[in-house]
Amino acid sequence: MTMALGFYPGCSLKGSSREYSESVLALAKAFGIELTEINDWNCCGATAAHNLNRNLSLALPARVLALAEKQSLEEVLVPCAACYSRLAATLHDLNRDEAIKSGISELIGMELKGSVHIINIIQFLDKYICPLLENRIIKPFSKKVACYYGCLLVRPHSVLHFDREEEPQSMDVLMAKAGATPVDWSFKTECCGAGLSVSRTKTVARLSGKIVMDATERGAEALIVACPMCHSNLDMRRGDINRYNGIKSSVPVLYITQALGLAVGLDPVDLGVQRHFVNVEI
Amino acid sequence: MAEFEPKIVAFVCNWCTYAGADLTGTSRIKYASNVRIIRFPCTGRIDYMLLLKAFGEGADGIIVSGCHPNDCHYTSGNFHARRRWIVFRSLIDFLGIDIRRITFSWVSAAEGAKWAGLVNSTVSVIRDLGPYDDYKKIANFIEKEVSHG
Amino acid sequence: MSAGMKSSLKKEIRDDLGVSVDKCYQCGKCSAGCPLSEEMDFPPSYLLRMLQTGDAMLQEKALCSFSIWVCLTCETCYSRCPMSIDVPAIMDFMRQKSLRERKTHREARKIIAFHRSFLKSIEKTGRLYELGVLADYKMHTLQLMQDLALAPKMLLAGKLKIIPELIHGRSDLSSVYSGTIKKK
Amino acid sequence: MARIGVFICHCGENIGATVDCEKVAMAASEYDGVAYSIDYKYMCSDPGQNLIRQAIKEKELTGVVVAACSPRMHEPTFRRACNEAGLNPYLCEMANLREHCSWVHEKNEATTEKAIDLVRMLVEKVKRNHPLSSIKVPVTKTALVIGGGISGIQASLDIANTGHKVVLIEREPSIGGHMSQLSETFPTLDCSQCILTPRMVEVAQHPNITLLTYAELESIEGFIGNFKARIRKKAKSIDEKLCTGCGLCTTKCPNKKIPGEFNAGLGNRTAIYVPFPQAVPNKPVIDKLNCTYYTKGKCRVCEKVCPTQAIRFDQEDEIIDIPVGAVVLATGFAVRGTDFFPEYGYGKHPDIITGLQFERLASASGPTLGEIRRPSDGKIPGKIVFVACAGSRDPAKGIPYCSKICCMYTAKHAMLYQHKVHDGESYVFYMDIRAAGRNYEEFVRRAIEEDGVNYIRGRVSRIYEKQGKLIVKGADTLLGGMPVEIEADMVVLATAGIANEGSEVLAQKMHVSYDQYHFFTEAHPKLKPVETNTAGIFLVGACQAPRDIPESVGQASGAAAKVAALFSQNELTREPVIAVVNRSAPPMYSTCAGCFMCVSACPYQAIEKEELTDRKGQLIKTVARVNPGLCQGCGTCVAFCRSKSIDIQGYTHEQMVSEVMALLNN
Repeated sequence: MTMALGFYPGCSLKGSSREYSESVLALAKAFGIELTEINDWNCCGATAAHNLNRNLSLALPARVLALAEKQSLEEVLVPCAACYSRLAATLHDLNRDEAIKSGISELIGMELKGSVHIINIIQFLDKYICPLLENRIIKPFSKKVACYYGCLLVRPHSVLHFDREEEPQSMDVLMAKAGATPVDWSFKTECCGAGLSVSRTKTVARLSGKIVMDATERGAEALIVACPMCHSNLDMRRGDINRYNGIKSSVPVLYITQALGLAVGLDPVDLGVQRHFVNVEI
Repeated sequence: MAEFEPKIVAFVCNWCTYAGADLTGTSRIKYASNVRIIRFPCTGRIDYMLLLKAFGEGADGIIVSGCHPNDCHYTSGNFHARRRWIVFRSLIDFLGIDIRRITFSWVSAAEGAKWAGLVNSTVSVIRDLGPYDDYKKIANFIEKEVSHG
Repeated sequence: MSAGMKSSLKKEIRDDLGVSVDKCYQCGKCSAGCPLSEEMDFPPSYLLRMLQTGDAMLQEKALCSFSIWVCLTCETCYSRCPMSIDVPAIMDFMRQKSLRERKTHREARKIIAFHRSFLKSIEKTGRLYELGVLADYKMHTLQLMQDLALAPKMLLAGKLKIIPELIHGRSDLSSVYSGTIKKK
Repeated sequence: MARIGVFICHCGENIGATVDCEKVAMAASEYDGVAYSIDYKYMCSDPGQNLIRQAIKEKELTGVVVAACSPRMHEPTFRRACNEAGLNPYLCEMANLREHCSWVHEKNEATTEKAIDLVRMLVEKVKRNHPLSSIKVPVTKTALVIGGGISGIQASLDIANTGHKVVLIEREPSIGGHMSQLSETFPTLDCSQCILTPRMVEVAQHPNITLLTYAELESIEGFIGNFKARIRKKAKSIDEKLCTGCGLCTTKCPNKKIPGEFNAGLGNRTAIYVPFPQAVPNKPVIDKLNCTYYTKGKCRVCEKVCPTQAIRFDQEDEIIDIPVGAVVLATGFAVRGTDFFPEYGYGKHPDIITGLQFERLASASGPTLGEIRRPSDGKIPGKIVFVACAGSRDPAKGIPYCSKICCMYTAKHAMLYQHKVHDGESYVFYMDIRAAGRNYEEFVRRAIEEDGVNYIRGRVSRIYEKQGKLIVKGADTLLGGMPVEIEADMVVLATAGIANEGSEVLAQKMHVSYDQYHFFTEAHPKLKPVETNTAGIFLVGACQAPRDIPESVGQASGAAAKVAALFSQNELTREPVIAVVNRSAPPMYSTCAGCFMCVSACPYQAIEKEELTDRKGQLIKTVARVNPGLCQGCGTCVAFCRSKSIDIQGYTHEQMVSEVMALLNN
């Protein structure tokens, strides 16, 4: 059985985090789920847009939503937690106020109903993969893992209505199903430094440093993430992090889709595991 | 032409809604003056034939209001009223009386503002529905032609 | 402190965002939980207090602060605020106003330059062209040496694209830009 | 022919400024049967009342309508005035021109028209009023006190000392309540149990007090002076007469690992247990849910060791009915658990505890015998963080109110800790210090100045565990919101005081209103602090809102005075607003057909069956009769009666129909 589901990869998944995209697509393919990419999608505007201009921060995601509506996509998977947060927040704002909706609709020159349902990667896995997962595990991911949710997957609850804001559980549950042992740790939702990666590298080293430190101290053998920004900070900035912490930590950082992909026996190369800075031993 | 001013009769219980309407007064919340309150000890006391009587005498709309469920001064009078209202509503609906003309509500002694809102919304609903002559005509007809025949 | 000139910022925030800064009772939970508060010149609760006073001088200080630029919108403050005050929305508002009124903090220039390079890239191509953003950013901030070590590694890992992806609806975007960020 | 007098009150400007009172009086004078009509500045004043009294005499009035404020305000006043002039008070009615008219409408023609309508309605009603006389009902001079904490204990003792009987029921096996769990009390630091236990013993020994522990209220019916309380005495599984309280059973019970309620979960108890050594009564109960015999069918160790054969496994709950004249609700409060706080770890860290748990740690009778030791490993904590306003003043968590007692007990906790652990460090995160009370502020200052407690003004954002330490992330708002991170060994959350679970169910049983947080509400926030909306039921202590011991005790004595005043009368006078089933001369006797729908409708079981017989004693029919002592006058039976044989005095069918007709046929 194949099901059609909208797919918004977002810019990171096309560039610096292409392994995330590769693993999402590989996993979907393995489970017979068809992902329909939104035609001609644009960037959601990310932090830059909502920092500098509110209307722009609504208009960019709104164009994506309008394109999805045009393609009659009812449900759209947004694997990047940052894009997910922007699209969900925009949807929330548009549907809260008709005046905003019509204003933005005019701005982008497209019809806008606000009817698309946005799901994040965990919701996607829960809904489409999890029910079939048990029988498909051939290489249990038997490692101690620290599931790192970051900020944008769970906050603010009043907009996203997903999991809980403090000590969320959904990723831990999924990873346990894949054969991993989730560790109970304290930095599941602490900020990694996000968009300051380039402009304030030291800040990122400090914030991500605490995360890597706690995971390492608790004996985690892998950090599991669902956000390209978190991944790049924890993985690509590992050199800065280790310098800040004064301890060399080599805990690898995997996207949850990579970890699940490995557990169901997909080829590590198809999952893009080789692209990480911190080496993943399989 | 002057705007139609409906006549609204409110059948309320002494303990909650009457006191609630008193609170509307002490709070000086203004509302439409179309309503006339008739005080009953309890909504359980209200014989719904009185509602028909009121329509027969020319009322355009009716409010029935008492204590919230579980707050009845007499334990269960409001439950009886509610049960009776459910039956009565379907009966008069069947008879062709517009049930929008009767508003059934709970207003507690602490809900002064709710009472004002209830009256205002009822008045605007009835104002849109227009004067209610049909029932009065039938009642008069029955009175004259059938009773005295 | 004598009561100085009053400013309307508080009202603007209420009208624009529906967020009342007067709800804040200065418990400090936002400042306590903020991952960036130690890098801020005024932690979030302090910033809210400045807005609360309605004092024009303090509000000017708030608009010129570094805090508003270092905020990462991680939403921790909002999620734990006992009064449910949308602090991140206030931060967005302050940033945009600060930018419009050219009151941005000196040290925030790098952050703003990065955001600008980012948006410029999207305007041109529709999607983020990471190499382009980095190049543009470095041009504007003269941070030529920073992250030089990362780029070859990224290229090797296939993480950096040499050629940008272009979307068809670029003209749509340019009208969006002229209707928003470039609007005078 | 009716001769009705109509008296229109201006109520100063209150009515007069909006309603044309003169015009209303003029209009009223035109009505059929109105013999006298006048308006006056203040009807309720002495000259105003005189006006009525004189008119009744001079104009030989047969009924009076006073159009003034709400009858809920001044009906008794004007009825008394009528009575003084020789007119039956129930021939006086009030039209509500103030609350229902002048205060809620604009000054215009329509408002005056409405006033005229209201007066006409009441004139038509009063024409059909009958002289009634008030009903006397006896008073049962026994009070029921529900809840055996300090409030209930104080109320019981005070009532009992006025010479009246008290039945005190407590759902736990012992009285004592939260106060018995406390270590020392602020601001004097005297030992809580030392001052409480003598009172508990006094309750047990008082000749006027019947103490029923392990008992709960099932239901209550009746009215002031005449309630009937149904009480469930839960099976204690022991024969209290035989049990000597030797305690052998509790030492031998093999099931020893049940978290004890008295120690707030920090210590264990057995399945057969006495909650604490000073319990009153000092006799055990078997906790059926945890007893091996009840759950698995074997054990019976307690039965074997009991020297007086007092164990009764077959004992069942007992239901008893008690007639009482007044009820005092003293059911107290509960505290939020640590699991209520996501940002503080959902209660999963054993060393993050509630204030109540800290009381048990600090108490000499507690699980650590008064030594401050952390629950996880029993070590003495070198650094404790106290967090005030944990859950209180937090609208996002659904508790916007201040729990009132936390500021004081937190200062006390920090102080006790400093006294017990001299080199310990204590930190209090607070938002405001609310120390309004005699010697309260001084007490807090002492904690800061003399005992060196570090007060930090700010709220804690998060607490997490890191290598055996609890990392407390707070801020110092007095330093502009500067982040403060403390590595603590233990954290005490001053969690919000909340209503007891199920308090709303009790409130509904009692017909007592409750607020959105399920605390019971008093009849008037200022002038009737211990009364409820239901006459004869009183409130004391923390079931109303979180409060401290002195306040609870003061209220308890206040409520006791109210109960004593009620019991000082032998009879209560009641309004004659009751239902009656009609009776007529033979051969009909009554139009009642004997369907007895009214019996099922009546919430008070006030309707009885009566056999009507002819002169020879032959049964004619069985009809309904209303017991005037039981009827409360709700009138539900009236609406049920198919033959219109039952009617309610003061709100008769005739009166209500005439009101409707008067209103619409002008």
